Amino acid sequence: MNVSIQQQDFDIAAELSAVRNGNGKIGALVSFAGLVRDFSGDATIQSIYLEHYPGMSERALHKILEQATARWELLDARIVHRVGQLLPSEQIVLVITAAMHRKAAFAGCEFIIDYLKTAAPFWKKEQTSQGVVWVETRDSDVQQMQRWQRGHDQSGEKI
Amino acid sequence: MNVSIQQQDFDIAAELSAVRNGNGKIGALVSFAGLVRDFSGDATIQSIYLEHYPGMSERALHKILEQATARWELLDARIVHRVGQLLPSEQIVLVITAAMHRKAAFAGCEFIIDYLKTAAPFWKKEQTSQGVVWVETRDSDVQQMQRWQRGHDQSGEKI
Amino acid sequence: MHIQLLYFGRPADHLGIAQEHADVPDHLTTLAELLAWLRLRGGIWQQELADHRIRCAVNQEFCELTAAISPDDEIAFFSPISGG
Amino acid sequence: MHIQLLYFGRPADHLGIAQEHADVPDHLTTLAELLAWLRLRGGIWQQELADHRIRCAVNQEFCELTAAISPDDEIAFFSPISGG
Repeated sequence: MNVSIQQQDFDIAAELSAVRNGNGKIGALVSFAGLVRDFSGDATIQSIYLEHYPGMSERALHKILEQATARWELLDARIVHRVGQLLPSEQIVLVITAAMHRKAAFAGCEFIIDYLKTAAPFWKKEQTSQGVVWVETRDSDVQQMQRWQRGHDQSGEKI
Repeated sequence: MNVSIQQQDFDIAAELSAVRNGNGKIGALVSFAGLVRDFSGDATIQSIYLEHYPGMSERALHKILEQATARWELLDARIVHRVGQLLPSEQIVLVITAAMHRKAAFAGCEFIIDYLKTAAPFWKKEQTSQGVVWVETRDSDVQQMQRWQRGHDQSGEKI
Repeated sequence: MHIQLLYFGRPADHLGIAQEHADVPDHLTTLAELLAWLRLRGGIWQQELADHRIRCAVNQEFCELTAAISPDDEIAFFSPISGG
Repeated sequence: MHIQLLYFGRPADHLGIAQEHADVPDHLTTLAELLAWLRLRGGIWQQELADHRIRCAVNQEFCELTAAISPDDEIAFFSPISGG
Protein backbone atom coordinates (compact mmCIF):
# COMPACT_ATOMS: atom_id res chain seq x y z
CA MET A 1 0.00 0.00 0.00
CA ASN A 2 1.35 3.38 -0.91
CA VAL A 3 0.40 7.03 -0.38
CA SER A 4 1.96 9.95 -2.19
CA ILE A 5 1.16 13.65 -1.82
CA GLN A 6 2.99 15.62 -4.45
CA GLN A 7 3.01 18.75 -6.56
CA GLN A 8 4.05 17.08 -9.79
CA ASP A 9 1.65 15.29 -12.09
CA PHE A 10 1.31 11.50 -11.94
CA ASP A 11 1.48 8.89 -14.68
CA ILE A 12 -1.52 6.56 -14.33
CA ALA A 13 0.18 3.82 -16.37
CA ALA A 14 3.27 3.88 -14.14
CA GLU A 15 1.13 3.78 -10.99
CA LEU A 16 -0.91 0.87 -12.36
CA SER A 17 2.31 -1.01 -13.15
CA ALA A 18 3.58 -0.43 -9.63
CA VAL A 19 0.36 -1.88 -8.22
CA ARG A 20 0.36 -4.89 -10.57
CA ASN A 21 4.02 -5.59 -9.86
CA GLY A 22 3.88 -9.02 -11.48
CA ASN A 23 1.33 -10.34 -8.97
CA GLY A 24 -0.40 -13.17 -10.84
CA LYS A 25 -3.25 -13.30 -8.30
CA ILE A 26 -4.65 -9.99 -9.53
CA GLY A 27 -7.77 -10.43 -11.65
CA ALA A 28 -9.20 -6.92 -11.29
CA LEU A 29 -7.57 -3.53 -11.33
CA VAL A 30 -9.76 -0.46 -10.75
CA SER A 31 -8.61 3.13 -10.97
CA PHE A 32 -10.30 6.42 -10.19
CA ALA A 33 -8.79 9.66 -11.43
CA GLY A 34 -10.26 12.97 -10.29
CA LEU A 35 -9.72 15.82 -12.76
CA VAL A 36 -10.14 19.59 -12.51
CA ARG A 37 -13.47 20.49 -14.15
CA ASP A 38 -13.63 23.72 -16.12
CA PHE A 39 -16.86 24.81 -14.42
CA SER A 40 -18.35 25.15 -10.97
CA GLY A 41 -22.05 25.89 -10.99
CA ASP A 42 -22.46 28.76 -13.45
CA ALA A 43 -18.87 29.96 -13.12
CA THR A 44 -15.86 29.10 -15.27
CA ILE A 45 -12.90 27.71 -13.35
CA GLN A 46 -9.57 29.31 -14.18
CA SER A 47 -7.52 27.28 -11.73
CA ILE A 48 -7.69 25.58 -8.37
CA TYR A 49 -5.24 25.60 -5.50
CA LEU A 50 -4.90 22.60 -3.18
CA GLU A 51 -3.25 22.59 0.18
CA HIS A 52 -2.92 19.92 2.84
CA TYR A 53 -1.85 19.42 6.43
CA PRO A 54 1.58 17.74 6.04
CA GLY A 55 1.94 14.74 8.29
CA MET A 56 -1.73 14.49 9.15
CA SER A 57 -2.77 14.10 5.50
CA GLU A 58 -0.40 11.15 4.93
CA ARG A 59 -1.60 9.49 8.13
CA ALA A 60 -5.24 10.01 7.18
CA LEU A 61 -4.75 8.47 3.75
CA HIS A 62 -2.88 5.47 5.16
CA LYS A 63 -5.68 4.95 7.65
CA ILE A 64 -8.26 4.98 4.84
CA LEU A 65 -6.23 2.38 2.90
CA GLU A 66 -6.08 0.22 6.03
CA GLN A 67 -9.84 0.47 6.52
CA ALA A 68 -10.45 -0.52 2.89
CA THR A 69 -8.03 -3.44 3.13
CA ALA A 70 -9.66 -4.64 6.34
CA ARG A 71 -13.08 -4.64 4.68
CA TRP A 72 -12.32 -6.05 1.22
CA GLU A 73 -9.80 -8.59 -0.07
CA LEU A 74 -7.49 -6.12 -1.72
CA LEU A 75 -4.11 -7.29 -2.95
CA ASP A 76 -2.85 -3.71 -3.12
CA ALA A 77 -4.13 -0.15 -3.07
CA ARG A 78 -2.56 3.21 -3.71
CA ILE A 79 -3.42 6.90 -3.45
CA VAL A 80 -1.67 9.77 -5.20
CA HIS A 81 -2.92 13.27 -4.34
CA ARG A 82 -1.57 16.44 -5.85
CA VAL A 83 -1.28 19.81 -4.12
CA GLY A 84 -0.56 23.32 -5.40
CA GLN A 85 -1.95 25.20 -8.39
CA LEU A 86 -3.82 23.12 -10.98
CA LEU A 87 -5.48 24.08 -14.26
CA PRO A 88 -8.71 22.70 -15.77
CA SER A 89 -8.35 19.11 -17.06
CA GLU A 90 -5.33 18.50 -14.86
CA GLN A 91 -5.24 15.37 -12.70
CA ILE A 92 -5.91 15.94 -8.98
CA VAL A 93 -6.10 12.54 -7.38
CA LEU A 94 -5.63 8.89 -8.26
CA VAL A 95 -6.90 5.84 -6.40
CA ILE A 96 -5.98 2.33 -7.56
CA THR A 97 -7.14 -0.98 -6.11
CA ALA A 98 -6.12 -4.49 -7.11
CA ALA A 99 -8.01 -7.63 -6.12
CA MET A 100 -8.66 -11.16 -7.23
CA HIS A 101 -12.25 -10.29 -8.04
CA ARG A 102 -13.77 -7.13 -9.44
CA LYS A 103 -16.43 -6.54 -6.79
CA ALA A 104 -13.82 -5.96 -4.07
CA ALA A 105 -11.69 -3.79 -6.36
CA PHE A 106 -14.66 -1.57 -7.27
CA ALA A 107 -16.03 -1.26 -3.74
CA GLY A 108 -12.58 -0.65 -2.24
CA CYS A 109 -11.74 2.06 -4.77
CA GLU A 110 -15.03 3.90 -4.32
CA PHE A 111 -14.80 3.61 -0.53
CA ILE A 112 -11.31 5.12 -0.57
CA ILE A 113 -12.26 8.16 -2.62
CA ASP A 114 -15.48 8.67 -0.64
CA TYR A 115 -13.53 8.67 2.63
CA LEU A 116 -10.75 10.78 1.20
CA LYS A 117 -13.34 13.48 0.47
CA THR A 118 -14.59 13.53 4.04
CA ALA A 119 -11.71 12.37 6.27
CA ALA A 120 -8.43 13.67 4.85
CA PRO A 121 -7.14 17.22 5.56
CA PHE A 122 -7.01 18.80 2.10
CA TRP A 123 -8.46 22.17 1.10
CA LYS A 124 -9.39 23.40 -2.34
CA LYS A 125 -9.64 27.00 -3.47
CA GLU A 126 -11.32 27.71 -6.79
CA GLN A 127 -10.34 30.72 -8.86
CA THR A 128 -13.40 31.30 -11.04
CA SER A 129 -14.89 33.87 -13.37
CA GLN A 130 -17.00 34.93 -10.38
CA GLY A 131 -14.17 35.24 -7.86
CA VAL A 132 -12.25 33.11 -5.42
CA VAL A 133 -13.97 30.49 -3.26
CA TRP A 134 -12.67 28.05 -0.65
CA VAL A 135 -14.68 24.92 -1.32
CA GLU A 136 -16.19 23.30 1.77
CA THR A 137 -17.20 19.68 2.40
CA ARG A 138 -20.24 18.94 0.26
CA ASP A 139 -23.33 17.39 1.80
CA SER A 140 -23.40 14.91 -1.08
CA ASP A 141 -19.90 13.74 -0.14
CA VAL A 142 -20.92 13.24 3.47
CA GLN A 143 -23.91 11.21 2.31
CA GLN A 144 -21.71 9.10 0.03
CA MET A 145 -19.42 8.36 2.96
CA GLN A 146 -22.31 7.52 5.26
CA ARG A 147 -23.60 4.88 2.83
CA TRP A 148 -20.55 2.78 3.73
CA GLN A 149 -21.32 3.06 7.43
CA ARG A 150 -24.78 1.67 6.81
CA GLY A 151 -23.18 -1.14 4.81
CA HIS A 152 -25.42 -0.36 1.85
CA ASP A 153 -24.15 -3.21 -0.33
CA GLN A 154 -22.06 -5.83 1.36
CA SER A 155 -21.47 -8.03 -1.65
CA GLY A 156 -17.77 -8.47 -2.20
CA GLU A 157 -16.85 -7.84 1.43
CA LYS A 158 -14.75 -10.15 3.53
CA ILE A 159 -16.86 -12.60 5.47
CA MET B 1 -18.31 5.77 -27.23
CA ASN B 2 -15.98 3.20 -28.64
CA VAL B 3 -15.72 -0.59 -28.75
CA SER B 4 -12.67 -2.52 -29.85
CA ILE B 5 -12.19 -6.29 -30.00
CA GLN B 6 -8.60 -7.08 -30.81
CA GLN B 7 -5.81 -9.60 -30.44
CA GLN B 8 -3.08 -7.12 -29.56
CA ASP B 9 -2.57 -5.74 -26.09
CA PHE B 10 -3.98 -2.33 -25.15
CA ASP B 11 -2.30 0.67 -23.55
CA ILE B 12 -4.48 1.89 -20.68
CA ALA B 13 -2.86 5.34 -20.70
CA ALA B 14 -3.59 5.80 -24.40
CA GLU B 15 -7.18 4.64 -23.96
CA LEU B 16 -7.68 7.02 -21.00
CA SER B 17 -6.30 9.89 -23.09
CA ALA B 18 -8.69 9.07 -25.90
CA VAL B 19 -11.61 9.19 -23.46
CA ARG B 20 -10.47 12.45 -21.83
CA ASN B 21 -9.88 14.06 -25.20
CA GLY B 22 -9.56 17.52 -23.70
CA ASN B 23 -13.12 17.53 -22.38
CA GLY B 24 -13.02 19.99 -19.48
CA LYS B 25 -16.38 18.80 -18.14
CA ILE B 26 -14.85 15.50 -16.97
CA GLY B 27 -14.34 15.38 -13.22
CA ALA B 28 -14.16 11.60 -12.79
CA LEU B 29 -12.47 8.92 -14.84
CA VAL B 30 -12.90 5.29 -13.78
CA SER B 31 -11.18 2.31 -15.37
CA PHE B 32 -11.51 -1.41 -14.86
CA ALA B 33 -8.88 -3.75 -16.24
CA GLY B 34 -9.45 -7.50 -16.10
CA LEU B 35 -6.25 -9.54 -15.99
CA VAL B 36 -5.50 -13.23 -16.44
CA ARG B 37 -5.07 -14.76 -12.97
CA ASP B 38 -2.45 -17.46 -12.57
CA PHE B 39 -4.86 -19.76 -10.74
CA SER B 40 -8.35 -21.20 -11.07
CA GLY B 41 -9.56 -22.99 -7.96
CA ASP B 42 -6.70 -25.32 -7.06
CA ALA B 43 -5.22 -25.41 -10.55
CA THR B 44 -2.44 -23.30 -12.01
CA ILE B 45 -3.38 -21.48 -15.20
CA GLN B 46 -0.90 -21.82 -18.04
CA SER B 47 -2.85 -19.76 -20.55
CA ILE B 48 -6.34 -18.86 -21.59
CA TYR B 49 -7.90 -18.67 -25.03
CA LEU B 50 -10.68 -16.22 -25.79
CA GLU B 51 -12.97 -16.33 -28.77
CA HIS B 52 -15.96 -14.24 -29.75
CA TYR B 53 -18.83 -14.13 -32.23
CA PRO B 54 -17.65 -11.46 -34.70
CA GLY B 55 -20.37 -8.96 -35.49
CA MET B 56 -22.62 -10.00 -32.61
CA SER B 57 -19.97 -9.25 -29.98
CA GLU B 58 -19.41 -5.69 -31.21
CA ARG B 59 -23.16 -5.10 -31.32
CA ALA B 60 -23.61 -6.51 -27.82
CA LEU B 61 -20.88 -4.27 -26.39
CA HIS B 62 -22.28 -1.18 -28.10
CA LYS B 63 -25.70 -2.00 -26.70
CA ILE B 64 -24.24 -2.28 -23.18
CA LEU B 65 -22.56 1.12 -23.57
CA GLU B 66 -25.86 2.59 -24.73
CA GLN B 67 -27.69 1.15 -21.71
CA ALA B 68 -25.07 2.57 -19.34
CA THR B 69 -25.22 5.97 -21.01
CA ALA B 70 -29.00 6.01 -20.81
CA ARG B 71 -28.91 5.29 -17.09
CA TRP B 72 -26.00 7.48 -15.91
CA GLU B 73 -24.67 10.87 -17.04
CA LEU B 74 -21.58 9.55 -18.78
CA LEU B 75 -19.55 11.90 -20.95
CA ASP B 76 -17.83 8.98 -22.62
CA ALA B 77 -17.30 5.24 -22.22
CA ARG B 78 -15.11 2.70 -23.93
CA ILE B 79 -14.57 -1.06 -24.01
CA VAL B 80 -11.50 -2.89 -25.27
CA HIS B 81 -11.70 -6.69 -25.24
CA ARG B 82 -8.90 -8.97 -26.34
CA VAL B 83 -9.29 -12.35 -28.01
CA GLY B 84 -6.84 -15.16 -28.72
CA GLN B 85 -4.20 -16.77 -26.52
CA LEU B 86 -3.29 -14.90 -23.31
CA LEU B 87 -0.80 -15.69 -20.56
CA PRO B 88 -1.15 -15.09 -16.80
CA SER B 89 -0.97 -11.40 -15.85
CA GLU B 90 -1.90 -10.31 -19.37
CA GLN B 91 -4.68 -7.78 -19.81
CA ILE B 92 -8.01 -9.21 -21.04
CA VAL B 93 -10.52 -6.40 -20.97
CA LEU B 94 -10.65 -2.67 -20.29
CA VAL B 95 -13.68 -0.56 -19.43
CA ILE B 96 -13.37 3.21 -19.05
CA THR B 97 -16.08 5.68 -18.07
CA ALA B 98 -15.87 9.46 -17.84
CA ALA B 99 -18.41 11.64 -16.04
CA MET B 100 -18.76 14.97 -14.32
CA HIS B 101 -19.19 13.21 -10.98
CA ARG B 102 -17.62 10.06 -9.61
CA LYS B 103 -20.78 8.22 -8.61
CA ALA B 104 -21.95 7.96 -12.22
CA ALA B 105 -18.48 6.98 -13.44
CA PHE B 106 -18.16 4.18 -10.87
CA ALA B 107 -21.66 2.83 -11.34
CA GLY B 108 -21.45 3.02 -15.13
CA CYS B 109 -18.11 1.21 -15.23
CA GLU B 110 -19.22 -1.58 -12.93
CA PHE B 111 -22.54 -1.96 -14.78
CA ILE B 112 -20.69 -2.31 -18.09
CA ILE B 113 -18.35 -5.07 -16.92
CA ASP B 114 -21.17 -6.88 -15.10
CA TYR B 115 -23.26 -6.90 -18.28
CA LEU B 116 -20.29 -7.77 -20.46
CA LYS B 117 -19.86 -10.93 -18.39
CA THR B 118 -23.44 -12.01 -18.93
CA ALA B 119 -24.62 -10.49 -22.21
CA ALA B 120 -21.73 -10.45 -24.69
CA PRO B 121 -20.78 -13.50 -26.78
CA PHE B 122 -17.24 -14.29 -25.65
CA TRP B 123 -15.92 -17.69 -24.58
CA LYS B 124 -12.91 -18.45 -22.45
CA LYS B 125 -10.94 -21.70 -22.40
CA GLU B 126 -8.49 -22.23 -19.58
CA GLN B 127 -5.40 -24.37 -20.06
CA THR B 128 -4.52 -25.41 -16.51
CA SER B 129 -2.30 -27.84 -14.66
CA GLN B 130 -5.40 -30.04 -14.38
CA GLY B 131 -6.40 -29.93 -18.05
CA VAL B 132 -8.42 -27.84 -20.42
CA VAL B 133 -11.76 -26.31 -19.41
CA TRP B 134 -14.25 -24.13 -21.24
CA VAL B 135 -15.41 -21.69 -18.60
CA GLU B 136 -19.17 -21.21 -18.36
CA THR B 137 -21.19 -18.24 -17.08
CA ARG B 138 -20.72 -18.06 -13.32
CA ASP B 139 -23.74 -17.84 -11.04
CA SER B 140 -21.99 -14.99 -9.19
CA ASP B 141 -21.79 -13.03 -12.45
CA VAL B 142 -25.49 -13.55 -13.11
CA GLN B 143 -26.26 -12.33 -9.59
CA GLN B 144 -24.05 -9.27 -10.07
CA MET B 145 -25.92 -8.44 -13.24
CA GLN B 146 -29.30 -8.95 -11.62
CA ARG B 147 -28.51 -6.41 -8.88
CA TRP B 148 -28.73 -3.72 -11.56
CA GLN B 149 -32.15 -4.91 -12.64
CA ARG B 150 -33.39 -4.52 -9.08
CA GLY B 151 -31.87 -1.01 -9.07
CA HIS B 152 -29.96 -1.85 -5.90
CA ASP B 153 -28.44 1.59 -5.47
CA GLN B 154 -29.89 4.35 -7.55
CA SER B 155 -27.71 7.16 -6.26
CA GLY B 156 -25.91 8.79 -9.15
CA GLU B 157 -28.50 7.75 -11.71
CA LYS B 158 -30.23 10.13 -14.07
CA ILE B 159 -33.50 11.39 -12.68
CA MET C 1 -34.54 -24.85 -46.02
CA HIS C 2 -31.08 -23.35 -46.28
CA ILE C 3 -29.58 -22.19 -42.96
CA GLN C 4 -26.16 -20.95 -41.95
CA LEU C 5 -24.98 -22.59 -38.73
CA LEU C 6 -22.18 -21.21 -36.54
CA TYR C 7 -20.57 -22.87 -33.52
CA PHE C 8 -18.60 -21.20 -30.71
CA GLY C 9 -16.96 -22.15 -27.44
CA ARG C 10 -17.06 -25.73 -26.20
CA PRO C 11 -19.22 -27.28 -28.95
CA ALA C 12 -17.14 -25.66 -31.71
CA ASP C 13 -13.97 -26.97 -30.09
CA HIS C 14 -15.26 -30.47 -29.34
CA LEU C 15 -17.13 -30.96 -32.61
CA GLY C 16 -14.24 -29.50 -34.58
CA ILE C 17 -16.57 -27.26 -36.58
CA ALA C 18 -16.91 -23.49 -36.72
CA GLN C 19 -19.61 -23.16 -39.36
CA GLU C 20 -21.60 -25.06 -41.93
CA HIS C 21 -24.26 -24.35 -44.53
CA ALA C 22 -27.00 -26.84 -43.80
CA ASP C 23 -29.98 -27.85 -45.91
CA VAL C 24 -32.46 -28.75 -43.22
CA PRO C 25 -35.95 -30.29 -43.58
CA ASP C 26 -38.65 -27.68 -44.06
CA HIS C 27 -40.76 -29.13 -41.24
CA LEU C 28 -38.27 -27.88 -38.63
CA THR C 29 -39.69 -24.68 -37.17
CA THR C 30 -37.84 -24.04 -33.90
CA LEU C 31 -34.31 -24.07 -32.58
CA ALA C 32 -35.20 -27.03 -30.37
CA GLU C 33 -36.30 -29.04 -33.41
CA LEU C 34 -33.18 -28.04 -35.32
CA LEU C 35 -30.99 -29.15 -32.39
CA ALA C 36 -32.82 -32.47 -32.19
CA TRP C 37 -32.25 -32.95 -35.92
CA LEU C 38 -28.52 -32.20 -35.56
CA ARG C 39 -28.26 -34.67 -32.68
CA LEU C 40 -29.37 -37.39 -35.12
CA ARG C 41 -25.77 -37.22 -36.37
CA GLY C 42 -25.07 -39.25 -33.23
CA GLY C 43 -21.98 -39.73 -31.08
CA ILE C 44 -20.45 -36.56 -29.72
CA TRP C 45 -23.17 -34.49 -31.40
CA GLN C 46 -25.69 -35.96 -28.99
CA GLN C 47 -23.60 -34.89 -25.99
CA GLU C 48 -22.45 -31.50 -27.20
CA LEU C 49 -25.84 -30.35 -28.44
CA ALA C 50 -27.86 -31.56 -25.44
CA ASP C 51 -30.49 -28.90 -24.80
CA HIS C 52 -29.25 -28.05 -21.28
CA ARG C 53 -25.66 -27.49 -22.45
CA ILE C 54 -26.46 -25.26 -25.39
CA ARG C 55 -27.18 -21.54 -25.75
CA CYS C 56 -28.20 -20.01 -29.07
CA ALA C 57 -28.52 -16.88 -31.13
CA VAL C 58 -30.65 -16.23 -34.19
CA ASN C 59 -29.39 -13.47 -36.47
CA GLN C 60 -27.01 -12.37 -33.73
CA GLU C 61 -29.60 -12.08 -30.96
CA PHE C 62 -29.67 -14.46 -28.00
CA CYS C 63 -32.75 -16.70 -28.21
CA GLU C 64 -34.53 -19.38 -26.24
CA LEU C 65 -34.80 -22.85 -27.77
CA THR C 66 -38.47 -22.14 -28.43
CA ALA C 67 -37.54 -19.44 -30.97
CA ALA C 68 -38.69 -19.90 -34.56
CA ILE C 69 -36.26 -20.39 -37.43
CA SER C 70 -36.66 -19.15 -40.97
CA PRO C 71 -34.85 -19.74 -44.24
CA ASP C 72 -31.56 -17.82 -44.56
CA ASP C 73 -31.33 -17.26 -40.80
CA GLU C 74 -27.87 -17.11 -39.26
CA ILE C 75 -28.07 -19.49 -36.31
CA ALA C 76 -25.35 -19.93 -33.70
CA PHE C 77 -24.94 -22.68 -31.08
CA PHE C 78 -22.50 -22.24 -28.22
CA SER C 79 -21.71 -22.97 -24.59
CA PRO C 80 -22.72 -20.44 -21.88
CA ILE C 81 -20.73 -17.25 -22.42
CA SER C 82 -17.68 -16.36 -20.33
CA GLY C 83 -16.06 -13.13 -21.44
CA GLY C 84 -14.27 -10.44 -19.56
CA MET D 1 0.83 27.51 28.40
CA HIS D 2 2.79 27.18 25.17
CA ILE D 3 0.85 25.88 22.17
CA GLN D 4 1.68 25.52 18.50
CA LEU D 5 -1.15 26.77 16.30
CA LEU D 6 -1.55 25.89 12.63
CA TYR D 7 -4.05 27.34 10.17
CA PHE D 8 -5.21 25.83 6.88
CA GLY D 9 -7.70 26.59 4.15
CA ARG D 10 -9.91 29.66 4.33
CA PRO D 11 -8.82 31.01 7.75
CA ALA D 12 -5.11 30.64 6.89
CA ASP D 13 -5.72 32.49 3.64
CA HIS D 14 -7.93 35.25 5.05
CA LEU D 15 -5.94 35.77 8.26
CA GLY D 16 -2.66 35.66 6.37
CA ILE D 17 -1.17 33.25 8.88
CA ALA D 18 -0.02 29.63 8.53
CA GLN D 19 1.32 29.04 12.03
CA GLU D 20 2.21 30.72 15.29
CA HIS D 21 3.64 29.76 18.64
CA ALA D 22 1.17 31.17 21.15
CA ASP D 23 1.55 31.62 24.87
CA VAL D 24 -2.04 31.19 25.98
CA PRO D 25 -3.53 31.70 29.46
CA ASP D 26 -3.38 28.56 31.57
CA HIS D 27 -7.07 28.75 32.39
CA LEU D 28 -8.00 27.80 28.83
CA THR D 29 -8.86 24.09 28.83
CA THR D 30 -10.80 23.38 25.61
CA LEU D 31 -10.57 24.19 21.92
CA ALA D 32 -13.74 26.28 22.24
CA GLU D 33 -12.13 28.42 24.95
CA LEU D 34 -8.95 28.78 22.91
CA LEU D 35 -10.98 29.90 19.89
CA ALA D 36 -12.87 32.44 22.00
CA TRP D 37 -9.54 33.79 23.29
CA LEU D 38 -8.19 34.10 19.73
CA ARG D 39 -11.34 35.94 18.65
CA LEU D 40 -10.47 38.64 21.22
CA ARG D 41 -7.93 39.80 18.62
CA GLY D 42 -11.00 41.33 16.98
CA GLY D 43 -11.82 42.26 13.38
CA ILE D 44 -11.45 39.46 10.87
CA TRP D 45 -10.42 37.03 13.64
CA GLN D 46 -13.95 37.21 14.98
CA GLN D 47 -15.42 36.25 11.62
CA GLU D 48 -12.89 33.65 10.53
CA LEU D 49 -12.79 31.80 13.84
CA ALA D 50 -16.53 31.77 14.46
CA ASP D 51 -17.31 28.36 15.98
CA HIS D 52 -19.64 27.28 13.18
CA ARG D 53 -17.06 28.04 10.45
CA ILE D 54 -14.12 26.26 12.06
CA ARG D 55 -12.97 22.66 12.18
CA CYS D 56 -10.01 21.54 14.29
CA ALA D 57 -7.40 18.92 14.91
CA VAL D 58 -5.35 18.25 18.03
CA ASN D 59 -2.06 16.49 17.45
CA GLN D 60 -3.18 15.63 13.92
CA GLU D 61 -6.52 14.06 14.87
CA PHE D 62 -9.84 15.70 14.03
CA CYS D 63 -11.54 16.92 17.22
CA GLU D 64 -14.76 18.53 18.38
CA LEU D 65 -14.58 21.99 19.95
CA THR D 66 -15.21 20.37 23.32
CA ALA D 67 -11.82 18.60 23.15
CA ALA D 68 -9.28 19.40 25.88
CA ILE D 69 -6.00 21.13 25.15
CA SER D 70 -2.68 20.52 26.87
CA PRO D 71 0.68 22.24 26.87
CA ASP D 72 2.80 21.49 23.80
CA ASP D 73 -0.20 20.31 21.80
CA GLU D 74 -0.15 20.90 18.07
CA ILE D 75 -3.51 22.49 17.34
CA ALA D 76 -4.86 23.20 13.86
CA PHE D 77 -7.80 25.38 12.83
CA PHE D 78 -9.21 25.16 9.33
CA SER D 79 -12.28 25.38 7.16
CA PRO D 80 -14.27 22.20 6.33
CA ILE D 81 -12.06 19.91 4.25
CA SER D 82 -12.43 19.60 0.48
CA GLY D 83 -9.86 17.29 -1.04
CA GLY D 84 -10.00 14.94 -3.99
